[in-house]
Amino acid sequence: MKQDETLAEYLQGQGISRRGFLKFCAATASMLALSPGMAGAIADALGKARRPSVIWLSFQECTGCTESLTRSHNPSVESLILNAISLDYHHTLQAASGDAAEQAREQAMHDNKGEYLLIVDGSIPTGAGGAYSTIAGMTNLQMLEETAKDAAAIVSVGTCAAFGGIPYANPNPTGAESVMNLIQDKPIVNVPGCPPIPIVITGVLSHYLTFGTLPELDNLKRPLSFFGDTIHDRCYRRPFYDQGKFAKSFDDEGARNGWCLYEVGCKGPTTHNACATAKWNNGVSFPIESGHGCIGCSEPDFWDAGSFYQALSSSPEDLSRAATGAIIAGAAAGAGVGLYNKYKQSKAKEKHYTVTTKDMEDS
Amino acid sequence: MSKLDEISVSVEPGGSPSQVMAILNELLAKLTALSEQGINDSIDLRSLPMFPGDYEQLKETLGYGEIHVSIDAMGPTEIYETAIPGLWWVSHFNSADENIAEFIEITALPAILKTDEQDLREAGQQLQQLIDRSSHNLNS
Amino acid sequence: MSESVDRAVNAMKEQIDAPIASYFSSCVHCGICADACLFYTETGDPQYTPIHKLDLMKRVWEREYTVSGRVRKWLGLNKSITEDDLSKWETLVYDSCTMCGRCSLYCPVGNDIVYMVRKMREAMVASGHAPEGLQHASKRSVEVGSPMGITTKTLEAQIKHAEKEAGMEVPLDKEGVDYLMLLSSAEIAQFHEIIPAVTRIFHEAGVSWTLSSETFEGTNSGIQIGSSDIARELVQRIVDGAQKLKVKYVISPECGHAYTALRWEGPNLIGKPYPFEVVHIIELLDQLRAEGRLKTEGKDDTRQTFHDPCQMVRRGGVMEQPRNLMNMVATDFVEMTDHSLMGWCCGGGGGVSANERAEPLRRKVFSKKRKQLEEIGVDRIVTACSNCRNMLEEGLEDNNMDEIEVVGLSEWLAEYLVTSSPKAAGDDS
Amino acid sequence: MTSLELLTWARGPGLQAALVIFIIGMLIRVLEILLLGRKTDLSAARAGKMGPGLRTILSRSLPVGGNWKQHLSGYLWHIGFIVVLLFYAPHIQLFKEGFNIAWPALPTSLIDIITIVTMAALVFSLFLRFTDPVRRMLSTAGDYFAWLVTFIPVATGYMAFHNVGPDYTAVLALHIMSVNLLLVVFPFTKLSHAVTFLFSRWYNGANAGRKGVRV
Repeated sequence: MKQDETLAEYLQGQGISRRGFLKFCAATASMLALSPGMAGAIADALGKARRPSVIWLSFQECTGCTESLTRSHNPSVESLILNAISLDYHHTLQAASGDAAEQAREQAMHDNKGEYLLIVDGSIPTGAGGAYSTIAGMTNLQMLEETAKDAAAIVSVGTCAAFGGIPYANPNPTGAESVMNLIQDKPIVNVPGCPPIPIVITGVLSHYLTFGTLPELDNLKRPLSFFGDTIHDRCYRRPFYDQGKFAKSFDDEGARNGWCLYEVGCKGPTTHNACATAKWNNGVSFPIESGHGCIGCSEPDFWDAGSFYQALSSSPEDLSRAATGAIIAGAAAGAGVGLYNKYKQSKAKEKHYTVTTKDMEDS
Repeated sequence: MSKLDEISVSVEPGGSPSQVMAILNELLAKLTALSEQGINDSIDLRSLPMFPGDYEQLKETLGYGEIHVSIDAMGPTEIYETAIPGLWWVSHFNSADENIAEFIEITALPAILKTDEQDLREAGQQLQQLIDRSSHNLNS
Repeated sequence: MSESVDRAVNAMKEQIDAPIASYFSSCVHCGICADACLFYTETGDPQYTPIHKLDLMKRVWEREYTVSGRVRKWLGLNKSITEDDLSKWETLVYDSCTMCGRCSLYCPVGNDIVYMVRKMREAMVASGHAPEGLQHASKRSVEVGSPMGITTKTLEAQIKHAEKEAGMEVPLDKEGVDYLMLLSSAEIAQFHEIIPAVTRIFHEAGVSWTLSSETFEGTNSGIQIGSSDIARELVQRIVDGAQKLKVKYVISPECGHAYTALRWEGPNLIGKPYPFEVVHIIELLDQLRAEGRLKTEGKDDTRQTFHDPCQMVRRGGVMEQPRNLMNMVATDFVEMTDHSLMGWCCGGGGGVSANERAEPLRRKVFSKKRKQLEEIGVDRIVTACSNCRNMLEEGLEDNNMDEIEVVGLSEWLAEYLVTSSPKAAGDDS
Repeated sequence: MTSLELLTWARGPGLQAALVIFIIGMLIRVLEILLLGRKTDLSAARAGKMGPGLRTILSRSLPVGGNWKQHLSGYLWHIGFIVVLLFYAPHIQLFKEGFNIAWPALPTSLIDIITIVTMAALVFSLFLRFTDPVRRMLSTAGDYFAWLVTFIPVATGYMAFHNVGPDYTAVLALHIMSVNLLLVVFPFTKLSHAVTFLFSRWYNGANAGRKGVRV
């Protein structure tokens, strides 16, 4: 695909008909959670859209995000979107290696100064001068800063890039940081999830391609169209929660009846993501539908938010032990305070003022 | 996907909660808007939190009408008019037969079925080329 | 801090014990106690809410005996009580509380509010904030032997009168008898019919008893003014008198607070159990009835009710006995709507009747009793406390209801006493 | 701090700390009362203390006097608060996982209604505090504070359940934080009556009982 082609031209070049294009736009609207009526507007916009240069940097990560994205079969909408961009640098996917790879990155930065899109997956280690992770002799932080400088916008893909994720989890040995904690002067979109839903990644790219802007974001810089609702809000098991029907364990009658998984630790109520509607594995199901509670992977600090199997209303701390300690401490403190009170009372009795008739007025 | 499809999952109707009634009522409202004000509309079936079984029940309830169309563009698309005129069930698949989008369109005719104006403008040219080629072949 | 405030605070610190701390800790300011108090119900003035009368003591408790209060004190949120506070609360604690104990029944968290008022008065009297009337009464009690200034001479005159009336000797200063009978000064001064009445009853029942020329006063001004020091001295006199006469029982007269003072507070004041038992005259009469030793004949047909003296009934536990006795002599005995445990005070208990300053308020709140009586419409009120009796007579007169007769229960029983021997038989000793 | 971080803190270290303060505070409150002691009553008792004392602990749960409006609001919110606290499934889950004790829950729809009744009764009790002359005179800043720290957990719990507000996580965090606040201030305010009323009723009942009076 040539750099100055529009997306429509590219698709036509691929032998895709007008009907195919309309169908693509309808699917894109569905993916973006836009009203189906928007398909026409998308078609118009894509007719004019230029393909952007994209640089993808991977730092402290597991490649799960890339895996998630490339799981989609060809030619899915997602892959079409990926083809529509010019992916100029991506460790895992690019053919070039070594100096050639780094040159490709520098070339893309130079050619598309101020216009390229930067995608980051993985968190950035800042401890020990960044020595925990280096690429081509550069620390991750240096590479991020250098590449971000002339980027049009940054998309943090995955919970690690968006919020620090697992590397950031207590005790965070590498001093891992999220992109948005390090880069303040660029528009940033967070696409959290461990991994993120593939169509959410491509949805953001489509939006950028279609409208040339970043989608509307929430206070954690997540696209509202995907992260506006909680899993709980959109969960098909929600009515069971409302009725108070809960699975108590993973093998009880409630679990077999498909009741709400709140009590076995589902984090759906506090997790903003599109799993319940977008689903996984090409729409087969999502964790709750498969009988496991949401673990809240797309939220900041999900790894430190207590056990995945503990109800949201309960405490991750050992309350019994704390209570036992408090009883001992309280008994000692109470005895001290109480005995002091008794001492004060006996002192007052020693100071007793004896009332006699001398205190009484004569009639 | 085809392998997953082969796993028979029985969905027991009745007793469990359902979104079908809510969807039917929404369709009714949109049908009224179409007949009275001529507003075309659609429902994105993938954006609805449906219970297992809802999808099948909805499909069964709406039934099948007279028209069934197959489109082959960037993978198959299946469209049929339900037993209710004006309600079209539209399923888009990619070339690997994976469902990529599914709508119920409330319209007299789904837009994708109509010939595109741009294509129409190019159609005469295409036919002319066809004629030229044919006559060339006949002449030679 | 002035010396009097200092004394008040120290007295409160002495008095605050586990129950009081628990009561203050439990109070949620619900105000339900207001509805139990006739000073509130009859005036509608919120300052008479019982628990409010203890506000100063609560502040001292918080400052001195709670962690939270010490923090509040340190933050300047709990200020020390002042002389002005004491003056203001003096009227609340003395003039608008008869210590009837009704509020202690209403409190949802179970606070015994009157228990606290009694202790609060210790601080008031120690700091010189007791009403004049009660000071005079206390002084006379200690120095003369009776709050009304009654002397042995007066008693002897009344005994003579009684002997004539009863037609028999009234035992005086008899050693080794079973019972020492005490009297209230109001009985000696006004309601002296009690002396021939009990003389006759005891004679018929074969009770061995005596009056004492030294120890005749049953009332205890120390309890009313709220000074344990004064009260102790007065209780000690009775104990000494009883021991001197070697009696087995001391009879508390028809008086409310005398019973509380002698029966329930006395041993705690002198710091040891008595070598004798204390019975209320009504308690004893009912016991004689139960044993068949008290016999009456004939009954009165007028409509009559029994007014419960708070200290004898609610605070003293002599509740069924007067009812048993009433039924011996009345055919038309009716109860007031709130009676027994729930009875309403005459308005003059807890030293209020001895406190001239409180008189207008006291007369005002008699309206509660008036309404109760109007509701049942009686010809006669029987009671067992000479102070109640005085208050009832005064209140009925104020309200032009003096056609209702007020009598003491013992006298009323004596009217119907079965007499086995002619009146002249005065040689039973 | 994100709302999830706040929630994690509130239900974790926050709740733990609040619980510790609550327990230590209540033990101090109880012992600072009980260790003041009381003199042995030397007067001859007419009856035992145990029976009447225990009886009063129970019997004072029924109204004796006062006005029906106050009793109505008082009973409704106290019962409602306790039922919602102890019989809402997620709450039981907290006890189960925190202390390994559990019991059956009430249906959520019923809890929902009880919560509304509880809030209405609490608002009415505040209204009485404002309008009734006795309660207005008695009320201190501490009373209004105690009302507030009691009302907020109920209100935020209701909001969290019904997804009122922009962010469920934030509302839930607020709910748990308000419970933590309630626990922390509990021993140091009049809220401690929830435990000390047992002593008060006992003392009153036992004291009257030994005189032969059932109060």
